[in-house]
Parts: sequence; structure tokens; C-alpha cells
Amino acid sequence: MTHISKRYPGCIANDRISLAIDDGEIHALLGENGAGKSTLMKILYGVTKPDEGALTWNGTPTRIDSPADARALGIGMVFQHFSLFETLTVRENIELALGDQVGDSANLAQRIVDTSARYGLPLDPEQRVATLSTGEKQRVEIVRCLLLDIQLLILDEPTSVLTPQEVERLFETLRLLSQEGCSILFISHKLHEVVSLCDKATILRHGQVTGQCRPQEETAESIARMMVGDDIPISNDTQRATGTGVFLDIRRLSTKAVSTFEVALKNINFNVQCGEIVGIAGVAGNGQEELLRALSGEDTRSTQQLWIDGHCVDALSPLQRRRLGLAFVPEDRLGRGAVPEMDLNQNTLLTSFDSGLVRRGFLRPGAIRALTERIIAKYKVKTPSADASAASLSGGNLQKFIIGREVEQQPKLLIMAHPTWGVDIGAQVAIHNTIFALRNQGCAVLVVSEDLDELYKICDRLGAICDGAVSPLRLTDQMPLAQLGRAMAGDFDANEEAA
Amino acid sequence: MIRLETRPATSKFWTYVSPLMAVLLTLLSGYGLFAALGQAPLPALHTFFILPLADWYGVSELFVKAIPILLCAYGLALCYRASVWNIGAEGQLLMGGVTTTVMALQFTQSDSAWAMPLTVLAGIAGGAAWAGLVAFMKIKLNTNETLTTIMMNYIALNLLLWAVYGPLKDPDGYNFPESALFGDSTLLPILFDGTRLHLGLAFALLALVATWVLVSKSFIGFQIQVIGHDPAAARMAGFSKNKLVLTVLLICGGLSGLAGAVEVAGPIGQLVPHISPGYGYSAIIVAFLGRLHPVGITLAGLLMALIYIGGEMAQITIGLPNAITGVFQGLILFYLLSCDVLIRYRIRTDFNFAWFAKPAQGER
Amino acid sequence: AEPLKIGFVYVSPTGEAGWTYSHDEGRMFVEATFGDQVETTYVENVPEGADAERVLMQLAKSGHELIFTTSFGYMNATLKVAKKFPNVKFEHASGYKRADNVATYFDRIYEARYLSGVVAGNMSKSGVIGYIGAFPIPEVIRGINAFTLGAQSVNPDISVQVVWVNTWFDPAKEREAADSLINQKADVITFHTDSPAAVQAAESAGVYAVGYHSDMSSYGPTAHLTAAVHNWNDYYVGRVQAALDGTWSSTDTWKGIAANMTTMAPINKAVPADVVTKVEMLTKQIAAGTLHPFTGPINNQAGVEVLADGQVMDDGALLGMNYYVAGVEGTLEQ
Amino acid sequence: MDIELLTNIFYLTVRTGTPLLLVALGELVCEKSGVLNLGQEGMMLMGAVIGFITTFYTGNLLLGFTMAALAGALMALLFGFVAITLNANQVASGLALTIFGTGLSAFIGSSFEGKTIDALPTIHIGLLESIPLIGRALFAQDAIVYFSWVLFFAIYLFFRRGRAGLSVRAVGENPTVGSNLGLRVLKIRYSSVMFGGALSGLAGGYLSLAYTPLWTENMTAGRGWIALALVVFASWRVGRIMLGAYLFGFASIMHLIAQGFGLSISSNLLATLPYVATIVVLVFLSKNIERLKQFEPMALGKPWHKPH
Ligand SMILES: Nc1ncnc2c1ncn2[C@@H]1O[C@H](COP(=O)(O)OP(=O)(O)OP(=O)(O)O)[C@@H](O)[C@H]1O
Ligand SMILES: Nc1ncnc2c1ncn2[C@@H]1O[C@H](COP(=O)(O)OP(=O)(O)OP(=O)(O)O)[C@@H](O)[C@H]1O
Ligand SMILES: [Mg+2]
Ligand SMILES: [Mg+2]
Repeated sequence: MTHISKRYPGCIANDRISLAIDDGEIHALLGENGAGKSTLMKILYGVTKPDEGALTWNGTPTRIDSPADARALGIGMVFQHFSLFETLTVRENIELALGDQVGDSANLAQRIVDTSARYGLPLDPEQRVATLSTGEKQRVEIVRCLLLDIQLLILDEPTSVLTPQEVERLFETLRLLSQEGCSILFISHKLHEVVSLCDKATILRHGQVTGQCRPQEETAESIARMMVGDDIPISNDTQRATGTGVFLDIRRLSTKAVSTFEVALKNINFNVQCGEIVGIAGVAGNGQEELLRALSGEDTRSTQQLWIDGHCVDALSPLQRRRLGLAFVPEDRLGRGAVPEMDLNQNTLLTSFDSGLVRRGFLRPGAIRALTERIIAKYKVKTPSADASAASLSGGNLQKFIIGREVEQQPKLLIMAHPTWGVDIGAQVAIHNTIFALRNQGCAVLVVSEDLDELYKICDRLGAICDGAVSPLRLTDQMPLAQLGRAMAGDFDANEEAA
Repeated sequence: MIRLETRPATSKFWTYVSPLMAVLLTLLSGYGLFAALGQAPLPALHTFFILPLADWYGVSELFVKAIPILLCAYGLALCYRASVWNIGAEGQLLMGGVTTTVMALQFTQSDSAWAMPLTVLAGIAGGAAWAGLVAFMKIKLNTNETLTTIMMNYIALNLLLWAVYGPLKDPDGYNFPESALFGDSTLLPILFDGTRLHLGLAFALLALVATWVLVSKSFIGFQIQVIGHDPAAARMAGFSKNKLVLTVLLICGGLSGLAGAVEVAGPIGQLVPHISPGYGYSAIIVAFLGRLHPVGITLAGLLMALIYIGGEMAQITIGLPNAITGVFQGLILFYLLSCDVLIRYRIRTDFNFAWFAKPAQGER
Repeated sequence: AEPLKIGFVYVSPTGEAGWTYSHDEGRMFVEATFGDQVETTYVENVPEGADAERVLMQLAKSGHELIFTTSFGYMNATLKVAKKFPNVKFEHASGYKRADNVATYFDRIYEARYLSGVVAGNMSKSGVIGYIGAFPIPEVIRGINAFTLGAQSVNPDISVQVVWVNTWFDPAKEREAADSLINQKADVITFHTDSPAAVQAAESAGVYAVGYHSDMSSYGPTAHLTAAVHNWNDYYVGRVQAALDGTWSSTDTWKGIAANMTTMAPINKAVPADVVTKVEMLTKQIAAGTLHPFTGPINNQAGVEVLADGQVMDDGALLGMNYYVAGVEGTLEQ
Repeated sequence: MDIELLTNIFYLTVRTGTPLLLVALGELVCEKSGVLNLGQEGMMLMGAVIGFITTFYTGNLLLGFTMAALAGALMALLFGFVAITLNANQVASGLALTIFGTGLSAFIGSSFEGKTIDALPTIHIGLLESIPLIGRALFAQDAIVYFSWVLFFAIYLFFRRGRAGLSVRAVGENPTVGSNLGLRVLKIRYSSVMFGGALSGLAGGYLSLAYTPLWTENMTAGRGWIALALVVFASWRVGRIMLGAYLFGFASIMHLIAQGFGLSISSNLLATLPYVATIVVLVFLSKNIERLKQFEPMALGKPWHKPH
């Protein structure tokens, strides 16, 4: 790819980028949020048309006008956000995505089973995508590419939603592919993965190539430096703390699963104390979502019993729980944590209405704007103005904004899901520091995440959730990774006391 | 090919220019249309758009026509902001007309000062109750409001017919389908002598201000908007969807019922089978044309009313067929909708496919 | 001299058949008769609600001196505008309220209904006749009863099955009503709605139909027995002449066959000659005033006598009719 | 009620339900692709008037129906340009189409008011017709009724098998994903919208060429709205479209037939029957929220344009 440029109103996503990939090479594309990685990949896959630039494929100048062209050349892509139709089955999704290249559609199901087995990514072709776990969805995306005679596989942040085991399995598949001669373009914010997997890395900043390296010869540290520059501290000291009295108490929390997509919560007991960070690890789809909804009050069907600050909140709505000091950062930033179409002022108001933004039922635009601007400034949210829509922010910036918004409410209890999912290193550090600061003010913090590195880094006590049940919590330093892994697999140590 | 390119922020310029452009395009099309029909285009356009407003009476009639449409549209806009797809303003208006009549007929002999307010309140209550039924079914029985409101429009029409052919029929009316004429105490007072402009204008202004405050200034209005855009976020923030759905439907029902009340207790003065020539349906368009904003709705409603009256005028003075009105309305609506695209997007029509044809620079 | 400007206000589009069309025929007849002396304007599709008054105002303001308002629902609007324009003459069809400058007029279509009932009674083999009604207003009920009495005059056992469709104009629904009547054994269909759909239904089902408003034989050449037809030509010409002469005054006109305001469409060849002769004779009697369709004894559905033997119903009773006579099937809500 | 009457009622039910079935099937395909077109009345009326004029001049019914479908499709194209290409609000564009189509059809058809043509003949399928209860309903109908069944099964299979139906469902669920994967979203949506328009036009033609072979202004009298409601009623499932259309047809016929039963209920109240019945059945069908949502196109009514 030569001199690829793509301008969007208000920003240059790709600025004369040139990139070369060899046969069988695993090439990492790195860069902070909004650096232009996904845009470049979409151009390569024919989804986005570049403003200028040229492409050479196997030595011949080529044009890729559509994903079909790309597939015909043997390019496959796994998008950053799943490109799956939830209501269709696995087979239907694959059939659709392959278009004319699907080949013999009669035995497609069989081919899916064969291919997925060969690469160790088992799939049931007749299952509806909506019922799949995140990891399984990821598999569908990959198998979809593998069904073609593939020469280049693009993976845009494939690991941000996978568990360590799944990541390991994916890497094996990728190495196998690369041995078969397939080139791989790999985007990730997890640098140690890059170090362990990739042959080469290209680093983007503000839409330009700022460096190239051989990851095996570098450390995660040094690569991070290359990405974010020298001005941002990329590591912070972890200090543990101990809680000072129970704030959130969960006693025998159970729910029934009303649909096949849901996990029933089974007799969950744990508490979170003021001034500590509690982490719940777990593989996606084990009840995290249901637990969070029960805690936030979005789902009030649970039985027995949630106590916040000495109040039983079972019957209370999310609003009433907020008034007891709860703040909440849900896993979906757009569409739940923030309203995409609304501007940042309005998204501030979404949950901060009790922070003096509403008087007698009427809005106070001045106060709303002031608070929004404070959040933007204090949490270094990159945005043209407070009038920008939430949808226009990059993932990391939106996450900073949402966390800032919740933190500014000075909550006594902060519940967060995947606080740094898909967020670049710089933002990760900023978010972690914010959480620490809040804890040190005496706030109780509950973090539900799949990212074990993160949990070990920030949490004071840890537990795991598996199939709707939560293991007893232990102090982080007394919870070896192996034990946490066992707990995530459902093997809770029976004779262990809840911390 | 036409390509749309999202603007980083909606364009203030086009927000105001787009309607002007649409009107201009309509006038141009009208010019062509009238020429094709063998009419002198300019006088015909004058008849359609200027003549109805040539005198004070014409202007007052514009408002008389627009009032019920506007009342319905203000309410509908609230519903649509909350993504409650209420098609039922017509039925709510009709029910408002019926309940208004029931109340008004209690006062035919009375000159109580309460007569008129109670009559109007009865209309509001009737419309709100009819919409409340929709809310009940949506909230408790989980039924889709688009379907229930369409069906309930027909049910309301039949109930009105039943009432006007049955219990509310004027006993001294030779069995014709009309209620007795309302007493003066229940009729809406006329605001300006020599016109039919009635107190409904004040109601409409009140509704304009109230919905504007609700939409732009109040926390409820904000919650409504959040529910409409993103129910998951609303749930996360703790806004009660059911309460908001009920609120917007009751407000819309009340305003539509009020529209029914101002018609029967205003220019018509009794219950007849045809109290509405589809005001509730016109209001849907007006709500969207007005971009769900009370001020925009007011302008769109007046425009809609103008075309209706212009169509009558064109029939009377130059003998154009009535069907022209519909053609005209359709055209102007399409133009408005199309021009509004420019508020959110830039239009690109370039055919630039040449980028890959450039020779590769051998970077590989 | 300046031509006399005459306005017509119609409730529906002028169309080719139906109520409004019959008035528009009258308007064209006026134009043809008076030529340059008059200038006519019509406004179609004027809703009967609040809009009517404005249209009337506009007509009056734009110099129309004689205005015909051709639907019952315009009654109060006509009176209101008439009050504001004492020099403009108004003519309101089918209403009962008058003023110095508001006359009323209507035709005695029930006379033609009676006669067509005679034809239908002769042609029905099943003894069931279907009648599609729009709304239960006196005019429609009067037609149903007159038709029934006519049919009974040839076959006392005949029954007339009424279906209300609650609309003046919905061809598909009228068709459905006709089909459902035919499927309930009716072998002659008539109707008091605005479209010829019922005639078409009869034609395709192979039964007979009696038209309304105008000759509808083109929609069912085999099925169409005859039709009860309005004819406003003579009335309109007379009133326009009076206005031109300056002799116009507010009157109440309710005339039928005698004044040629109501007529019968040509009778189908399938109808036996003796029946045709009989109908012609009855027509003459009605024209001469020797036969009145509503002549006692008449019983209502419950068998209660509403008109004694030999008595002739007065116009007041006719105008407010709200019951079915015996022989009509169906219930009429009061 | 005797057998004969019931036989006739079923027969009439099918006839009455047919135009609704056609329109609702078309709107279903359109909505499945994520586009809500409220312009049914306008498209039906244009189909009715163009079909009628064609047959009036040529005497050819097949040509009439073809032109009717074409007219509907062209109207849908106009809607598509505003709603799909220019991304205008779909509800408003659809309503504009209704107003425009109503006016334009009246305008075009004014000199054909009240003219008549020979109706589409009934095709009797031998002895099957004499089967009690269902014989007439199933075997003594006109070509369009039979065609509507063929169409019904075709559409059923279309969404069940094959990539075309899948792509329509896919762009109705998530056009962005579809576009990322290389589906030609706009093309699929245009095709679906125009197919829906063609069926509306055909249904309009059915009214003016078969049901009541004549043209009169606004002769659809709100049937397009009912058909729209039926799609919701069916919760976007093909099978239930037929159920809904015939249920509504049945209730409409019953409100006419029932007047002969000597009930002392006002005909106005009886006339609410089809609407009340539809709501009541909907309430029962709405108990299971998940099933209800399962077939609803998630992107329905949302403006979308290709990201660049
Ligand atoms: N459709 C679009 N319209 C306007 N701007 C866009 C669009 N898509 C991307 N951008 C902008 O282009 C820039 C690059 O975006 P891109 O998605 O390529 O970043 P990225 O490097 O993949 O970031 P992340 O790590 O968060 O995935 C960002 O500033 C983004 O806001
Ligand atoms: N996640 C969920 N999935 C399905 N149903 C749910 C879910 N959460 C809650 N419900 C049920 O949906 C219904 C509506 O709940 P919701 O929380 O919207 O009401 P609310 O906003 O609290 O309204 P109010 O405060 O007026 O009671 C309740 O019966 C609730 O039990
Ligand atoms: Mg990206
Ligand atoms: Mg609740």
C-alpha cells in the first residue's frame, strides 16, 4: 500500500501511509485510539474508498473497490466490531458474507464444521448468532475468512474480547495459518501479545507511520513509548488498599433466565467495602451482564438481596440506586453508557442530573455545559467541543468521558464493566489513575472485566464468575493466576472463606 | 451516483435555507404544472399562495384551519421524540369531539361560566382517555402502538358515528345525524369580530409554548428524547420508560382531544359525522416536517393549512381541479424532506474512481 | 350585463355517477341553457365540517350571487354565511332550515324507489331482495320502506334484507356488502350509496340490481333492471331564471316524478312487458297525484300500524321516518 | 348458520382478504429490508388508475395488471429516492407519497371516472369447487387470488432459502455490517421497496380491474393502512400475514353478514368488529416478547447511508 490517504470531515484518518507485508508474515499495526488503523484496514478490504494512494498485490497494481474484490484476491477481514447478523445462523452469516465466493452452498455447513475443526475453532453452523458467546462470535468471523483460499487475513483488535485461553488458541491458529503461507495483519492494544506473536510491527500516530520495528527485539514498554511519545507516563505504581466497612452487600443474589440468551445468577454472595477495588474476572457470557444489570437496577427481577449503604435496594429503580451513591459504567459505551446521537452536554446530563443540573424540573444549560467542559478538560477527552456527538468520539475518548462523568458525581460506589476495553495505553493509564484516586477518597469500586492483567493491576480483592456463580473473593496478592483461572472455569475452592 | 457525507455538526445555515429552497422548488414546479395545465402560471401561483392571505379574514381562516392540525402535531411530536409511533391523533381527536359534545349538551340551557371550560376539559379528557388505552395496551399488554392506534382510529370513527346517529342525535333534528346546536355558553368565544378565529388560537399558542418548554427546557423533555434515541441508555440512567410512554401518549391524546373540542365547540358548533377531514393524519406529516420541534411544527402547520385553502381558492377563482391540491402537497413535502438532507449531509456527486489507476510507486 | 355568478359546493368529487355527479349534470345543464348569462363555479370535495363555511364565504365574497350547497352537512354553514351575505341567495339540498335568502330543495326519490320496488318484486324469485344502506338517516330509511312497499305490492311475502356499510363511498366495501347479500339468497340488489359497485356485483353473480342516482346500466347491462334517478336540471334552470328575473324568493321545494325531479332509468328488456306497462301506469298515477307510495295500511316491523287504511302519509311523517315497515329484515337502532 | 352460508363466508373472506394480502406481503418485503413505506395508499391508487386506463384502452387485463404493478413500483422508486438515497425521514416520505399518489391518481383518472371494463373472470377448478366449506374459497377464485397464493409461498421460500432472502433480512437488521461485508445495501433496499410498490400497485389494480371493475377517486378507502397494520400484526412473519389478511377479511364480512342475524346492535358498533378483533388477537400474539421481536427488522425505519 502506497501513500494511502483518507480524510474525514474534521480529521485526516490516514495521511500518506505506506505499508508492505510479506508472504506468511504476521504484521502488527499499532497506534493509539483514533490513529487510523481501522480506516487503513477498511481501505485494504474495499469497504472504504481512499482519497488517494495505490495498492500493489503480489507485484501487480490492483484496485479494490469492494469487499468482493478483496475476497477474490484472497483477503479476509475480521472487523473491530463484530460484523455479524444476530438474527441469522452461523451458516447464513457465512453464506452472506462470502457472496459469490461461497462456492458450493449445499455442503457449506459441512465445510464450516470441517474448517472450524481443522483450526481448532469448533462451531455449530445452525446456531443463531445471537445465542453465541463473544468468543464463539469471534470464531465465526475467523472461520468465515478461512473458508476462502486466503492469502491475507486482517484482524482488527481480535483479542480485546477474548479470554486468555481463547487468545492462546487464536494465536495457535494464526501461527498455523502463517506457516501455511498466509500473511496476517494484526491490530491490538495489548502489546505483550504483539511481542509474542508478530514478526513485524508498524506504528501509526495521527494517521501517519511513525515507526517500524521487530517486536521480538523490543519490549512492551519500548513499543508503548513509540506509540504514545514521551510525554505520557505509561506505567503507574500499583498500591493496594484495604476496605473500611461494607458498602455494597450482595446476599444470595439469584435470578431466573427468561430466555436462552441469558444466564441465571446463582446464589451470589460478596461485598465491596469503602476504599477498595474489587474485581470479578470471568469469561464473557458467564453472567457478568446479568450481574451488572441486577446491581445497576436495570433488571429488578432478582430475588434476595442487595444492600447499598445499609439500605435494601431490591425494589429500587436505577435512579433511586444512583441517589444512594451508585455510579455505573456499563460495558456498551455507545447505546447504553452514552446516547450516540446526543452531544456531550446531553450525555453529561444523562446520569449527572442530580449534580445541580436540573432545578425544579428545568434544565440549567450553563451548569450542564460547565460540568461537561470540566469533564473534558479534567479527563483529557479529545473532542472538538462539548457539542460533538458521542458517536463522533473514539472508543477510548468516549470511555474516558463516561468514566469522568460517573466519577464527577462523587459516587460512594462505582461499578464498572471492562473499564479499558479497546482503549489505548495512554488512556488506560489515565483511567486507572482515576479509579485509584476515587478509591483513595473512600469510594467502593467494583470492576467486572475479562482482562486479567488489568484486574491484577488495579484490584485489591479478586474473584471470578462462572456460569452465574461467583467464587469467594481473595486478596489479589493471595490469588495466584492459576487459582483465578480455575475459579473462572468453575472450580471454586470449597474450603475457602469469603474475604 | 449521489453520495451523502455526514457533516460534523448539523448545518445552521441549511436549517433555515432548506425550507426556503423547498418553497422555491415548489414554486418552480408549480409554474411548470400550471403551464402544462394551460393556466397562466403566475396568476395561478398567486391564487394558490397569496390570495388566501390577501385580507384579514383570509389570515384568520388560515389559523382556523391550522389550529386543530397544530394541536395534534405538537402532541405527536412528543410521541415521536420518544419513539412512540402513535398514528392515532385522528381517533383521539374524534373521541375528544364526542366527549366534548356529551358535556356541552348538559349546558344547552345554562349560561354558567363553567360551561365552556368544562366542555373543553371534557374534550381533553376524552382524547387523553383514548390515548391512555393505547398506553395501557402498550405497557401492560405489550402491543405495538402503530397497529393499535391505526385500528383505534377506525373504532373511534365508528363510535362517533354511533353517537351522532344514536344517543347524541338532536331529538328535534328530523333524525338527521347531528347533535343539537351547542348553547352559547359552551361555544368558544370569537377573538376578532367578523372572523371565525376563536379561543382555540390561545389554546394552540399555549400548547406551542408549553411543548416548547417541555421539549427544550425541561428534564422530562430530555428524558423523552433519551427514551426515543436509546432505550438502553434510558434504562441505565434510571428513566422510567413506562411513565414516559404514558406521559407522551396522555399529552398527545389530551392535545388531540382538545383539537376535537375546539372544532365542535368552535367553528362547527355541534357534533356532526365529519368533524375532521383527516386533521390527525395531516398532523403526522406536519410533525415531521416541523422536525418534531414546536416552532418548526407551527410553520409547517401553517404551510399545510395554506395549501388546503389555496386549493379551495384555486377551484373557486380559476377552476383548477381539487386533485391539484394533493399533487401540490405531495410535491412540497417531497421537496422539504429532500432539502432537509442538506442540514445533516453534504451531497457529493463525484465520479472519482481513478485513484487506484495511478501507477504504484514501488514502495513494496 | 355581467353574467350571474353561480356557485356549487359538492361533498365529493364530481365523478361520473353518484350524488355529486347528478348535481354537476344539473350545473352543466344550467350552463348550456343560459350560456353567457351565467358563469358557474364548483368546489368539489368540500368536507362537511368547519371547512364548508369558509368555502361558502369565499364564494360569496368573490361575487357569486346564487350558491347551491348540495349536501345535508352544509346546512348550518349555509345559514351562517347567508346571514352575513343577505344579498346572496343560497339553495341548500336536503335540509330543513330556511331563511330569507336560504331556500331548500330535495327530490322525492322515494317515488322512484317505490316504482323500482315494483320491478324488483316482480323479478325476484327467491323472495329476498338485498338493500345496501349508507347511514340510517330518514332519507335512506324512506327509500328502503318505499322500495319494500313497492315490492310487496306485487309479492306480499317479499323480504328486504338491509345491510349498513356506514360509508357513502367505498366501492370495495359496497361490493362486499352486495356479495354477502347475494350469498344470503338475495337475487335483486339495490343500494343507497354512491358507487355502482353493487350493480357490478350483481352482474358478475348473475342476479339483478336496481341502480341509484343515475342510469347505471353500463355497469351491468344484464343485471340492471332500472334505477331511481335524480334530475336537478329543471329545478336548477327554474331557480337560475328566477334569480335572473329578480323573482327569486326563499322556497321549500320537495318534488318528485310530477315535476320531473325524480325519474326512472329505462327498464331492462328482461322485465316482462306487462310489468313495464304496469310501472308506466303507476308512474302516471304518481305524477297525477292519485297514487302515493305511502298509503295505508302500513305496519312497522313489530306489526304495529303506523298508517291507517286509506290514509296518505304527510310530509312531516315522511321527513322524520325512523322505523322500518314490515317486510324489512334487520334491526334499526333508535 | 348453515354449511352453505359458511362456504360462502369463507369464499368472501378470501376475496376480501386478497388485496390486503398483496399489499401486506409487499410491505413485508420492504420492511424486512429495513425500510418503512407508509405510502401504500398512494401506490395502490396509482396502480388502480394506471391499470384501469391501460385495460380500458387495450382491453387486455394482463397488460393492465402489469402496468398497475409498474406504476406502483415507480411510485416506490420516487419514495426510495427521497427516503433511501436522500435519507429523509421514512415516515414522512411515506405519508408524502400517500398524499401525492392520491392527488395524482385523481388527477390522471378524472376523465376515466365511472367508466367500466370487463372484470377479471373467475377460474373454476372443476369439481373441487363443490367441496363443502372450503371448495368455493379455494377453487372458484380469479387469477389474482391464485397468484397471491403463489406469491405467498414464493416469498415464504424466499426468506427461508437462498442468499437473496438472507441479504434482504440482513440489510434490514444491520445495514452497516451488510455494507462492510460487501452487500449492496442500497440496491437491495431499492429492490425491496420497488417490489413492495409493485405489489401495492397490483393490489390497486385488483380493486379497479377485478374487485370493482371501475376507477373512482380514492377508491382504496384506507385499505393500505390496514395492510400496514397487518405487517405489524404479523410481527414480520410471512405466515401470519396471510392469517391476518384473512382474519381481517373474515371480520369485515361478518360485520355485514351479522346484520342479518337480527342482533339489535347498531351497525356502527358492529363495524368496529374487524378492528377490535385485530387488536384482541394482537394482544394474544404479543404475550411472548422475545418471539415478537425475533422477526422484527432491527433497522426498520432508520435512515442509513453508506459510510465512506
Ligand atoms: N466514518 C467516519 N466519519 C468520520 N470520521 C471517521 C469515520 N471513521 C473514522 N473516523 C475518524 O478517523 C480517525 C481514525 O479512526 P480509526 O477507526 O481508523 O482509528 P483506530 O486507529 O482504529 O482507533 P481504535 O484503536 O480506537 O480502534 C478517527 O479520528 C475517527 O474519529
Ligand atoms: N433485562 C430485562 N429483560 C426483560 N425484562 C425486564 C428486564 N428488566 C426488567 N424487566 C421487566 O420489565 C418490566 C418493566 O421494567 P422497567 O424497569 O422498565 O420499569 P420501570 O422503568 O422501573 O418503571 P416504573 O418505575 O414505572 O415501575 C418489569 O416487569 C420488569 O420486571
Ligand atoms: Mg479501530
Ligand atoms: Mg420499576
